[in-house]
Amino acid sequence: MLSASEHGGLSTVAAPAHWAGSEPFRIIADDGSAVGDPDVGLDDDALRDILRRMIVSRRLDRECIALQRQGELTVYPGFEGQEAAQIGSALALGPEDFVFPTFRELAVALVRGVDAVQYLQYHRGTWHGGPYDPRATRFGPICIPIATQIPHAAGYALGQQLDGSDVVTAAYFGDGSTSEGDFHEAANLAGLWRLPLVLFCQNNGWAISVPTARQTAGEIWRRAEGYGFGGVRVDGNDILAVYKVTRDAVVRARAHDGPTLIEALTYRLGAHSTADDPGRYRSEAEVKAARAFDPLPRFETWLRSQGLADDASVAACHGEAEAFAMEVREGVIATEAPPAAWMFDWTYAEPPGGSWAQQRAEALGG
Amino acid sequence: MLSASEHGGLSTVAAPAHWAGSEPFRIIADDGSAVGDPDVGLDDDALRDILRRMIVSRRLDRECIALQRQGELTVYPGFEGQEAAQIGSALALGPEDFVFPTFRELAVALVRGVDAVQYLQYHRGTWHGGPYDPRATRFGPICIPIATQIPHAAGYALGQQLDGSDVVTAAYFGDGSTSEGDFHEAANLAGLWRLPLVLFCQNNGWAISVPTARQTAGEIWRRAEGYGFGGVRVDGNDILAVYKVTRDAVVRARAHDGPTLIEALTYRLGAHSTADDPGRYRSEAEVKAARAFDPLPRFETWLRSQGLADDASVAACHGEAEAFAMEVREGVIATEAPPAAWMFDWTYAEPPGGSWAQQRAEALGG
Amino acid sequence: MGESAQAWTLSGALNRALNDALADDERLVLFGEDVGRSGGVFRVTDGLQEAFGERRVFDTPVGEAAIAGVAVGLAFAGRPSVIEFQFDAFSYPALEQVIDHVAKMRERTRGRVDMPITIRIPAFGGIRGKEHHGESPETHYVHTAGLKVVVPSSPLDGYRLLRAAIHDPDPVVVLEPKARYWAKETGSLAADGPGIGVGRVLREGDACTVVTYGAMVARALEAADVLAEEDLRARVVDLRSLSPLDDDLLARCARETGRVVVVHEAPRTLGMGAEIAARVMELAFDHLEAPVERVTGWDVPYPPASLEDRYLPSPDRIADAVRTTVTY
Amino acid sequence: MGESAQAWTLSGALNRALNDALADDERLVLFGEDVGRSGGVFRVTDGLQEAFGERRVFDTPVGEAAIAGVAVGLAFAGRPSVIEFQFDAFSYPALEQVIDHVAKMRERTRGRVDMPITIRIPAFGGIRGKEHHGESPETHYVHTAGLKVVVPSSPLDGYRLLRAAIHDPDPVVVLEPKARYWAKETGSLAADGPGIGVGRVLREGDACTVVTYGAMVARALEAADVLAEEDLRARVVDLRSLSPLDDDLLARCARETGRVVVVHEAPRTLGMGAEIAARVMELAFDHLEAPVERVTGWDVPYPPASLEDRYLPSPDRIADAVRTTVTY
Ligand SMILES: Cc1ncc(C[n+]2csc(CCOP(=O)(O)OP(=O)(O)O)c2C)c(N)n1
Ligand SMILES: Cc1ncc(C[n+]2csc(CCOP(=O)(O)OP(=O)(O)O)c2C)c(N)n1
Ligand SMILES: [Mg+2]
Ligand SMILES: [Mg+2]
Repeated sequence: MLSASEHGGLSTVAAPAHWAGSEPFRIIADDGSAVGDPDVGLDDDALRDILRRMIVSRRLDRECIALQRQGELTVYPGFEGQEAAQIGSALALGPEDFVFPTFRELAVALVRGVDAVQYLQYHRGTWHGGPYDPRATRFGPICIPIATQIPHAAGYALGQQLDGSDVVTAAYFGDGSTSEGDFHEAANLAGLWRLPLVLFCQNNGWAISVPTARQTAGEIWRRAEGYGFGGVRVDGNDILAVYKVTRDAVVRARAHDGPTLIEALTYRLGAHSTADDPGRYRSEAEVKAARAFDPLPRFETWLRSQGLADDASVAACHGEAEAFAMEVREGVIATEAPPAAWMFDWTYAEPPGGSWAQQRAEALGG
Repeated sequence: MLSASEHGGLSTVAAPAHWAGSEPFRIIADDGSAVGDPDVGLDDDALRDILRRMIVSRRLDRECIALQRQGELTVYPGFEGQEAAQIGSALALGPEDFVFPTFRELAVALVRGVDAVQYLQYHRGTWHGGPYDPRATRFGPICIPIATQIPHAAGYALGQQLDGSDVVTAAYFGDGSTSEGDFHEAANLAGLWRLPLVLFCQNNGWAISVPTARQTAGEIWRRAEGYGFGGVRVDGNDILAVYKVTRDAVVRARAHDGPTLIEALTYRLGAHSTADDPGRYRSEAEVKAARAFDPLPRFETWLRSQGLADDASVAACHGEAEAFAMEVREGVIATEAPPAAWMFDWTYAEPPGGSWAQQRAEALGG
Repeated sequence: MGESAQAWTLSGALNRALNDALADDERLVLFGEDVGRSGGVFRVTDGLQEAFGERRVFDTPVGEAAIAGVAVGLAFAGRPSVIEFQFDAFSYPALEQVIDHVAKMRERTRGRVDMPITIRIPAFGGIRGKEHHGESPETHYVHTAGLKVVVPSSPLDGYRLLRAAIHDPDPVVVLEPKARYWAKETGSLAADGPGIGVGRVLREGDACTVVTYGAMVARALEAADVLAEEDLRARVVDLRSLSPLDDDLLARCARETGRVVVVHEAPRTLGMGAEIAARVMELAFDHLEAPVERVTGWDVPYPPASLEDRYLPSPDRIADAVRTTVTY
Repeated sequence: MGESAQAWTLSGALNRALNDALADDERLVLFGEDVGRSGGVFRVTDGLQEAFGERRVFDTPVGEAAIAGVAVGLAFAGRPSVIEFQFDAFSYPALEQVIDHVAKMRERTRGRVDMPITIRIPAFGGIRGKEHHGESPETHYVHTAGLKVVVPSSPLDGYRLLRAAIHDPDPVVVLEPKARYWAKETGSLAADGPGIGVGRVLREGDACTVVTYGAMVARALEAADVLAEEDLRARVVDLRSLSPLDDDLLARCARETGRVVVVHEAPRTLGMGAEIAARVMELAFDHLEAPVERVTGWDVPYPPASLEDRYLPSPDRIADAVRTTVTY
């Protein structure tokens, strides 16, 4: 395991275990000082906006956990600690680009303009993984079966290639997901067909209770070479670095130069989901140590050092976050169960008659 | 594509396309001259025996095709051209080591001491993939669903590890098999658990009609690094080289130093199976060119150059091959359909009564 | 198509259906293992890559989950597709993608994203195949809501059903009876006629209804011939569509003949015969003179080639079941 | 076990069954996703890694096909195993391994290689779960010859069935009703008693037999309570074993009550109700006074949490079906 100083930052605590090995690409160190070129093509407004998004996302994530505790949501999987990885990568995509997410990408969804209340219908249990319009938001349905969305992303990217479009597709997935066959089959296709695809892995150190060290003995970004394309490891808590490597990958994909596998090293600060008790499998000390690598203070410190944030601007972000969280809360609470007919209304575009129609009548009559 | 001379041999024709890229490990060049150290720990008798095995295997393979043409076997998948890869690797295993094969490893089966007539019951359609005793021969059942045997091999290797045994497990599979999810999941486990496992890929250039270039953009041996263990590329038509890299891998595995992925570059000279017409998808010229890299003449030439073979000894091998082929032919033809009761006799160790027992009675009464 | 009648094999008719569908809808793509350059193990995709190019008709690596998953992604991109799993059992690696996504994506997205995916699977036994090449996988698909499942039994109907499957906005699994690929039928190919969800009576009779599909249709007809000599007139129904089932036809036949025999290759337990027996009872209980008989494969793994004939329903077994039923 | 009676949850009883099996057979291993360190999403494997060490009880990476495949390899190496798929739908990625190998390896090797593999799957709905967390996967397993399938409905029987599954030399799929994990039952755990293939009558009655399993057993008993107030005495059968089915019990109950209602969560088409209807007809046609009624999940994807109650059979629906049946 790298010590904090080897790791390029100045934290006095050790970096998470799964960050060991190859040095990730990094622009802003843990203490908020620049160790690379922070000019990644974002102007001052854009940089300020990033902090705002990080703060707003985190606040909403915490609100969702509160909503779940209050019985307003069913199980909710938080993303605290992964804001830089999610927002940095999502900002690197163009408006026409298409995202295939897992179930933990609410911060990505917000960047894509997905309505948070609609998104949360899923966690409220009022609809399945696709309550928003995936085509309009260019953000695919929330996907639960691990890694199965990656072949979908490959297929969508293939569709773009066949259409001669320059739309880029991004698949999000976690460290655990890379162990599934579907990751492999899709990654192989990506290389073979040189698909305009960004494979974005958030290595947050955990697949529920299983640490990355018990998930694979390899480094995830290195898998790419075996498929004949490039991989890159990035400090996933350094939002500028994430933005930069993702944008490079998007540019490559858009230029028909093939896919990229990005391994973003981050850390899941919260539980796997509200149903999970991480106390069973990881220590408080580990989480506390990981807090030292929190992407939010890091970016805020740097932004302040550039004169792009001050107490007032940060307070404004928090104010907006608070208001947004309350607005979403109200919207969520106001969301009611759909009519029972919806169980049947979307199953088929051309619904059967006979026994099926009779079941529908039986179900709705009762 | 490498030209023949770049490729290290003296053939005047181009090597198969899928041999391009990284230089494989090689001991004997295409023309039979040594380009590496031929002392791989085999004494003269063993070296002579190798040629005998190659000749006998090839002769049997051709006999099987003839038997199929005559209606004595159902579909048969030949292995002509892959004798060095199969025999070289199989000879590197110890008697207690365990092989999980595909459906094309008859030459490996012969090395393991599997009775050829029993093996061919499968292709005669008189039993499923396990007509011989896999535990006694330490050669698993013939496996048809692509790549599914690789997790079995991982599980067997795990069993050895748990038992503290020093038995090594070998999984055989083809280039096409490496695209399946099962390959990936098993390879990842092999690395993670440092299993005593040899992953032996015969890259014969084809998965039925699909050439390796349309199977993956990567080099197969390179996949290993992504799983955290070593891979090696070997000239699969150079039997000494195959023996050497496999033996090294076996030694590593036995010493608890983890798995190895071996990519053996070879060429499927025949059809995918007797049901396949390769004329639809590859040219005669390509096959003719590949013949120049035939592993048999290569090894024979070298063996003669060492004074270990001459016309008489080679003729003796062919004589033995002929006799063996005839013996197997007779055995195959004498193999009859099993009793219908066998459909039911092995389904369950503790068979159900009720409807199931009644079905059995109905089936056998009829 | 308007072509004059000619002799078609099922393989040829399906090939023509794919050809015509590719010609009709330029966004349609077709892919799978060995479907491109080589034209498929059963020649069903023969010549299509040549005719429509490698961008419309292409080979994939070996990986069925990805084949299905890519079809889902293409549907998001507005492209209908025809995919092939090379043999019955080789559709199993894709079951997660098919059950979790192909079948459910439309529901998940409240109808915003259709899944116009046709899944072709050379299926069933009777060709003296190896293990995993003789399976009857229909139960897995028919039990999965969101999918439709059809099984052609003849060349002309094969053309019709495959065109209908491709045209359908819902995902349709087409199980092609391998044993009938080379059987011939003379006529003109036409896409119109009975669609998905509609069965057909192939032979009239009033003593009993034999309900079946795929390669067993020919055997049921053979059995009916034999029974006719005994003055036992069995009606033969070709289901064509396993999901949705033609409930009206089942109800009518059960009521009219009072006796039903179901024939399929799949193992008995939870094979189609179970569902048909249950429905027939629900639809026509008062008309039933005898329990629905099931003539099926046994509840064992599909046997090696040399025992195939002891496993598959034979015309004899079918005829016996009819005799049992009518004398009940 | 001989311990004095106490209150057990299903989760706790299953945990104890695993503990006792691991203690009894030192070659037995247990593995899957999150079963080790964390003790499982439903705590069923809680404390086992601590008790038996990381070599006997271990976490795997996320990859269900490999989990099943490794169990097959371990069986070759002479090691029985208990594997877990975390939720119903997450067993689908392993279907190829389970259907092609777990179920067929013994037949393939002519009985030389047993597959003593226990596949535990937290299954069925009713916990307001997300998509893919409420599926009833039994049809896929019951249709697959070579497997056995059991479903406990209560803690004490859960202990018994899981011990029997582990003890059985054949592969057994244990579908654990998630909705009943925390339901309590007081008694002593014992491995002896009715085994695999044997159902049980939980409540006597002569007006009708309600056949069910898993979490629906409690609902059927509730319905029977309501019906009793109307002087309608419904017999309730807990199948326990879906494969093999207890044909004798089905036959006896159908003959004695003349009326049968089957209840399950799975979609109707080709759910267990189909097979039970077909068998009941085969076994007791002359005794049936009414068609077998099926009270089931609908033929649609499992709905979101807020519609779950409109999907799952309720005591009301069950009672209604009984009334329909007895007044047929
Ligand atoms: C096919 C499948 N198997 C198992 C699960 C249960 N499961 C849910 S999340 C998860 C771990 C995922 O880990 P990772 O990919 O690292 O994503 P993270 O949760 O860390 O975001 C598992 C195993 C699932 N959803 N799908
Ligand atoms: C799961 C599965 N999908 C498809 C097939 C059909 N199939 C049989 S052999 C083969 C190609 C295998 O190629 P490779 O792994 O290179 O082995 P080779 O045939 O060259 O020995 C395919 C696709 C299969 N047997 N199993
Ligand atoms: Mg993770
Ligand atoms: Mg090959």
